[in-house]
Amino acid sequence: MWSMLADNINYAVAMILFCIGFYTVIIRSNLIKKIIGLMIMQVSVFFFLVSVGYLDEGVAPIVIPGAAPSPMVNPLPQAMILTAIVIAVSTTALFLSLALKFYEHHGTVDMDRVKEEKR
Amino acid sequence: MSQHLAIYAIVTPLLAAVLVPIVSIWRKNWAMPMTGLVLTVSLVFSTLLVPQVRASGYLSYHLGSWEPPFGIELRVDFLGVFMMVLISAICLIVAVYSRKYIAPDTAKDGKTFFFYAEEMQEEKRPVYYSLLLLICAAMLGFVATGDIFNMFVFFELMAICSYALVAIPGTRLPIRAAIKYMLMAVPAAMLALLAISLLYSVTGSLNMADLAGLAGSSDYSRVITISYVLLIVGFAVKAAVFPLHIWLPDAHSKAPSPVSALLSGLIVKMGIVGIIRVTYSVYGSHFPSPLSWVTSVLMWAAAVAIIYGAIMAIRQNDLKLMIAYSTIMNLGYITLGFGLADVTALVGGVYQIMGHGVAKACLFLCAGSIISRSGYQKIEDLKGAYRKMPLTCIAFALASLSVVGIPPTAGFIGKWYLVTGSLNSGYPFLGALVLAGSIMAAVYCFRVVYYMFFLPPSGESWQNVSGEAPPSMAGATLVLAIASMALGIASSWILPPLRDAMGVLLAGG
Amino acid sequence: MKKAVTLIFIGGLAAALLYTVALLPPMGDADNPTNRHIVPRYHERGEEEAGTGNLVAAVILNYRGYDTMVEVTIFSAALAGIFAVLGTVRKRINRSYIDRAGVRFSFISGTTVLLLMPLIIVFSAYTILYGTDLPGGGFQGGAAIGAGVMISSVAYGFHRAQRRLSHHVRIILESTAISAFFVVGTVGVIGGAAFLTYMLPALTPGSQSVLRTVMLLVLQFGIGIKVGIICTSILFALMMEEDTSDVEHAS
Amino acid sequence: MSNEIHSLQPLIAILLPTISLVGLLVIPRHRQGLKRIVHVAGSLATFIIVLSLLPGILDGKVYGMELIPVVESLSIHLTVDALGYYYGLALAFLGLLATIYSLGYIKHNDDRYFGFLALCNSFLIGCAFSHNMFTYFIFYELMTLAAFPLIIHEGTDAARAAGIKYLKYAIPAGAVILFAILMHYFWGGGDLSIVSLGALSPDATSKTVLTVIFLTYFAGFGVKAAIVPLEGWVPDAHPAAPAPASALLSGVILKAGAFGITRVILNVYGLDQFHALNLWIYVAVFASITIVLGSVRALAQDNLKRRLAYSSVGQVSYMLLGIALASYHGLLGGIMHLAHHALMKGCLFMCSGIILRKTGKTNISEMGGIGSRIPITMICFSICSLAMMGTPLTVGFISKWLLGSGALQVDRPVFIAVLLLSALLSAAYYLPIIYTAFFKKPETDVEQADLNLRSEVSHAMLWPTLILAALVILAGIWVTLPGFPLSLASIVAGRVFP
Repeated sequence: MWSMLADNINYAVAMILFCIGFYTVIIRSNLIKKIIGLMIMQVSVFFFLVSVGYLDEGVAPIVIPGAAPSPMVNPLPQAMILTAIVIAVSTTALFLSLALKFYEHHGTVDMDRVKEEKR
Repeated sequence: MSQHLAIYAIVTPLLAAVLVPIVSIWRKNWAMPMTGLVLTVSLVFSTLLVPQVRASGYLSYHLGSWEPPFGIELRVDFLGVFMMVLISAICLIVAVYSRKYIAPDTAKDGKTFFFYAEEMQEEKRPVYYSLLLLICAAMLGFVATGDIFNMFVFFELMAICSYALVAIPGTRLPIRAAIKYMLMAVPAAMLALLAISLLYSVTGSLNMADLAGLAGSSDYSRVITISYVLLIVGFAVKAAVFPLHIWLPDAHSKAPSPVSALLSGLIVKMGIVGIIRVTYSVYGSHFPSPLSWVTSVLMWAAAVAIIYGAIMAIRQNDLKLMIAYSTIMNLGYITLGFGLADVTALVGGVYQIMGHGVAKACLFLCAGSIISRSGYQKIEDLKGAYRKMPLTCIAFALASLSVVGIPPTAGFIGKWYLVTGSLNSGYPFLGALVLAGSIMAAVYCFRVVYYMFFLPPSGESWQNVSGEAPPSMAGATLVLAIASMALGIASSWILPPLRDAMGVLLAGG
Repeated sequence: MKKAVTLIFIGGLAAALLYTVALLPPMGDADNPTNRHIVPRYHERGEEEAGTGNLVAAVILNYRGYDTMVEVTIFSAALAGIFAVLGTVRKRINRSYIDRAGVRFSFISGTTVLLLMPLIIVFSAYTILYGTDLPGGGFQGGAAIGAGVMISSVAYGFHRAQRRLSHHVRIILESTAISAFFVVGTVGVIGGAAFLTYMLPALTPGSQSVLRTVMLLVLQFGIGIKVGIICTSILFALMMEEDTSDVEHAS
Repeated sequence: MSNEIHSLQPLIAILLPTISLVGLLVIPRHRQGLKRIVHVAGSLATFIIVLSLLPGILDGKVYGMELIPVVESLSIHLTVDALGYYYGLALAFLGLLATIYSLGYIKHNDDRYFGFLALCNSFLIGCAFSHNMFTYFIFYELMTLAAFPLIIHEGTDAARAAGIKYLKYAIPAGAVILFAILMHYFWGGGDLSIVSLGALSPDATSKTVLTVIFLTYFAGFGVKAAIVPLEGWVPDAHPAAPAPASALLSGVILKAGAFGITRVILNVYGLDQFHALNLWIYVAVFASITIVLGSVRALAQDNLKRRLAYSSVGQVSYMLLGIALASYHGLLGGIMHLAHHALMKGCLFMCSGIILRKTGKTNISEMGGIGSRIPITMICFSICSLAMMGTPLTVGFISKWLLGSGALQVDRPVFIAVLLLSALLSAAYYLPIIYTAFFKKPETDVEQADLNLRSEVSHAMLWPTLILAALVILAGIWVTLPGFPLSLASIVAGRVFP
C-alpha cells in the first residue's frame, strides 16, 4: 500500500490538496478565502488529471514531421484540463462578482458577520 | 436530415444566446421574440425526435463523424427525448411568462405594482434571456449526450447559468442565496470531476456505452465503486437529496419567480436524471454491486425527505418558501422511485419528474404573478385573492391538485406507480408513506387554495390591486395547469414506451 | 464544534481518497488503461485524421470539438452572469480605483506598455496561427491578447481603455467563437457528414485538407478573439465601481 | 363484462350536468333567471337520460362504454349494471329535486353553489356508473372535493369550521382508499373490476392479505358512510350546509361510501368469500353499533338538522347491516333502503329548510305551533318521520321488514333486536318534533300573532318536498311498480342468489 502511495505520489498530493481546499471552503467564513479554497480544489483535480496523462520519458504530444518517433504523453487529459480550466475560471469570476456585490451590500466579505434577514 | 435534429435542438439556443444581446443593442424588445422563436425550434426538433427514438430504441449521433470511443457521441434514448421535450416546452412557457414579468408596464392608474420592477434593471433583460437560452441548451445537451465528460461540461454550464439567474435581481437576499448555492454546488461539481477523472484513469475511456463494458471487466473495481459514490454525491447536491438540500429553499424562494419555476421544475431534476444515467448506463449493467447499498441509502434519504419537506412546507408562512419545501418533498418522491430500483417505481419516479415539473413550474409562476401584482408574499395575505386574480388562482388550484395527487392528474399517476413499485419491491411501508405524504401535501396546498377562494380579503388588503395579471402571464400559468391535468389523462400514451425504456435501462443498456 | 465535525469529515474523505490512490495503476506506466485504450489511435493517426500536428489541438478542435464548443459557451455564460450580477456599463460610471488614485499615465508604465503592446499582439497572433502544429492555440493566444488589454488599461486608466473597446464592441466580438463553431459544424452537415465534421465528402482529397485547414484557422481565431475579449470584459466588469451615490438597497 | 352493450348514455348522463356550468360561463351576470332555467334543465336532462335506460336494465341488460385508458391496463370505464343504475337513478332524481328546491332556497353567491351542485351530481353519477374501482375512486375523490363548497356555502364561521372538519376526515380517507385499491390492484392481479361477482380470487394471495385489504376499504369508505368511530364530520356538516345540500349529503353522498362498501362486498369479494373470510362480522358489528349509537346521539340533539344528521348516521348503516347478513331478504332490504332513506331524509331536510326560511327556527324546542303556520310542510315532515319509524304503508316499513326477515333467514335474531331498538329510539326522537309542531303553543305572543298569517313558501321549495312525501307513501303501497326500488333491487339480489 505505502509503496503504491510512493509510486503515485502525484495522485496523493492531488488528493491532499483537494481535501485542503474543501476544508478551507467549509471552515473559512471569509468569502475570498472560500473562493481560494475552491480554486485549490479545482487545481488539485487538474493536477491529478495531468498526472494521469503522464507517461514515463514521454514527450509533448506534438508530431513534428521527420522527427524520430518517440513515446508521447496522453493528449486527452490535457484537453480535458483545458476545458476544466475554462470552467474553473468562469466559476471563479462569477463567484468573485457575487462577492463584490455582497461587499457592496454589507460592507464586508465575512459571511458570519452578516445576520440573517428576511426580504 | 432528420438525424441532425438532436444536435440542432441543442446548438440553436447556444448560438442564439450570444446573438440576443447583440440584437438587443439596437432592438431592445426583440430579445423575447427571438428567445421564444428559438425555443420553439428546439421544441419542434425534440418532438420530431420522438418517433425516431421510439422506432429504434435509441438514437446515436457521432459528432465530427468520429466513431464513438474516439469522438463524442449523442445518445438519445426515450428518457432523453422525453426530458428534451419537457425541457424545451417548460423553458418556452417560462420565456413567454418572463416578458411581462421582467419588463412590467404600469397599470391603468399609472402606478406599477410589479415587485421586481426596480430590481431587474432594463440593461439586464437581454442578459436574462441569453441566460435562459443557455440554461435550456445546457439541459438539452445534458440529457442528450452519451459522453460522461461532455455530460459534466453541460452540467457546469447549467450550474453557472443557474447561479447567475438566482442572483439576477442583485439585491441582498438573492445574492446571499446564490452564494450559498454556489458554496454547495461548486465543491460538488469538483467531486464529480474528480470521480470522472478516477474513472478515466482506470478505464481510459469517456464514452458511456464504452465505459459500461470496461467497468464490468475492469481490474480496479474498488476504484470504480468509489468513483461511483463520488459521482452520485456530486449529482445529489444538485438534486437536493435530503441531507444536501440546504441550499434549495433559499435559492428557490429568493430568485425571480420564473427562475424559481425553472429551478424547481427542471434543474433540480437534472441531478436525478444524471444519477439515473450514470447508474444504469455507465455502472449499472455489468457492475451491480454499488447499486445495492447506494440505492437503498438514497431510498431512505428520500423517505426522510418526503416527511421533512412536507412538515417544513406546512410550517411555512411565506408562499414561495412553502413551494420550495414542497419541491424537496417531491424530489423525495422522485429519488424514492430511483432508490427502489424497480421498473414500476422508476417509471413512477420519471413520470413524477414530468408531472411535478409542470405543476411546480405552474405554482411558482402563479406565485410570481400574485407577488408581482400585489406584493403579498405571506400566505395569509392571499385571502380573497380569487376576486382580483381569478385565472391565476384557478391555475394555482389545478396545479396543487396535481401536487397533492388527486386523480386524474399527472401527480396521481406518478404516485400510483410509486406505490405499486414499493409494493412490488416489498416495501409496503414506503407505499403508505407516499400516500401519507400526499395527505400532508393536501394540508399545505389546500390551505392556500382555501384562503384564495373561500375567505374574504382581510381589511384593506387587495384594495389597490389593479386586477388580473397580463394575458401572457396568466395564459402561461393556465397552459401549465391544464397540461398537468392532461398529462394525467393522456398518460396511457406516454407510459408504455416509458416502461419499455426503463426496462431496457434497468437491464443495463 | 464545527471545526471538529469538519475535520472528521475531511479526514474521512482524505482517507478514502488516499486509499483510492493506493489502488490506482502506477503513474506513467506505459500499459495503464489510459495509455492502452483510446490514445494510441490519437498518437498514430491523429495527424492525418485531424490535420493538426499538435495532438492536444487535434483533440480540442477535432475529436472533442463539441466539448470545446460548450466550453467557449461557458465563457459567455460566465460573462452574462457577471453582467447579471453587477449590471452592465450603462448604469455605472466608468471609473476605477486606478483613476481615483491619482496615478494618471505614469510615463514609465505608459511607455512600457506602448513598447510591449505590438509584441503581445504579434505573439498572440503567432500563437493562434501556429497553434495547430506547434504548442499554442486559440486559448493561449486569446489569453495573451487579454493580458495585453489588461496591462494597457492598468497603465492608461480604465476609462480610456473603455473608450477604445466599448461595451457593444465587446458584446459583438464575444460571439465570434460560437458563431465560428456553428458555421463550421453546419458546413459539415451541408456536406452530408455529421455536425462538426471538417470535410466535405464531395471534395477531392487535396481541397479536403485545404478546407480543413481553413476551418481550423477560423475556429482558432474565433476562440482566440473570444477568449481575449472575455478576459477583458470580465476585468472591466470587476473593475467598474458603483457610483456610491445610488447604491441600490432595494430590499 | 362480456354481455355489455356499448352505449353513450352513461357518458352523456355524466356530462349533462356540466351544461349548467357552461350556462354559468356564457350567460351574463344579470340574466339570473335564464341561468336558473339552465341549471334545472341540466339536472332534468340528466334524470331523463338516466330514466331512458330503465327498460333495458329491467330486461337485465348491461350498458357501458370504455373511455380512455389512464394507467396502462386500467381505464376509465363506465358500466351501468342493475346496482349502479339503481343508485344512479336515485341520485339523479334527488339531484333534480334538490336543484329545483335550491332555486327557492339559495339567496346569495349562487353561481358557485349551482356550479358545484352540478359537478357533484355528475361526479356522483360517475361513481354510480363506474366499471372498476379505479374509475370509482377518481369520481369519488372529485366528488369529495366538489362537495366542500356546498358545505361551506353559508360562509359563516361555523360552516367554514364544518367544511375544514369534513376535509380533515375526507382527504385521509381518500388516501386510505387509494392504498386499499393499490393493494387490491397489486395482489388481485391487476383486476379492479367491480361489476362481475367476486373478481378478487382467493387463491391470488393469503387470507390475511384479503382481510387487510377489505378492512382498509372498510375504513376508507366508512368515513363517508359514517361508520361510528369515523362519523365525526356528519353532525357538523349537515347543519352548516344549506338544506338542499344537506338533503344531497345524507341522501346520496353518505351513500357513496356505503355504495363503495357494497361494491366491495358483492362484486370484489362476492358474498360467499365475504362469509368464508368472516368479514361479515366486522361489518355487522360496526353497523349495529352505528345504528344504536346514532339513534341515541340523535335523542340528545335539540338542533333539528343535527338530529336528522345523527338519524342518517344510523340509517345508512341499515344498508350495510342488511348486506352483511348475506341473506336474500337482507340483501334486498339493504339495497332498497338506499333509495328509501334517500326519499325520506331528503324530504325531512327540505322541510327543515322551509322551517328555517319561514320561521327562522333551527331548534326543536322553539318550534311550538309552527304546524298551524306551515301545515303542508309539517304534514310532509310527519309522514316522513313516521316512515322513519317504520310505520306500515310507508317505505320505511318495507325495508325494516325485509331486514328483519333477512336476519331471521340466517337466524341471527340479535340483529332484529337492534332493528327494533333503533325503531323505538327513532320514534322517541321524531314524535316529539311532530308533537311540538302541531300541539304545543309558541312561547311568545308575537309568534302567536303571526301564526294567523299561514303562508307556505315558494312553489320551488314546496313541490319537491311534496313529491318526495308522496313517493314515500306511494313506494310504500305500490311496491312492485317497475322503476321503484324493489324492481331493481330484486335484479341485483337475483344475480347474487340465483
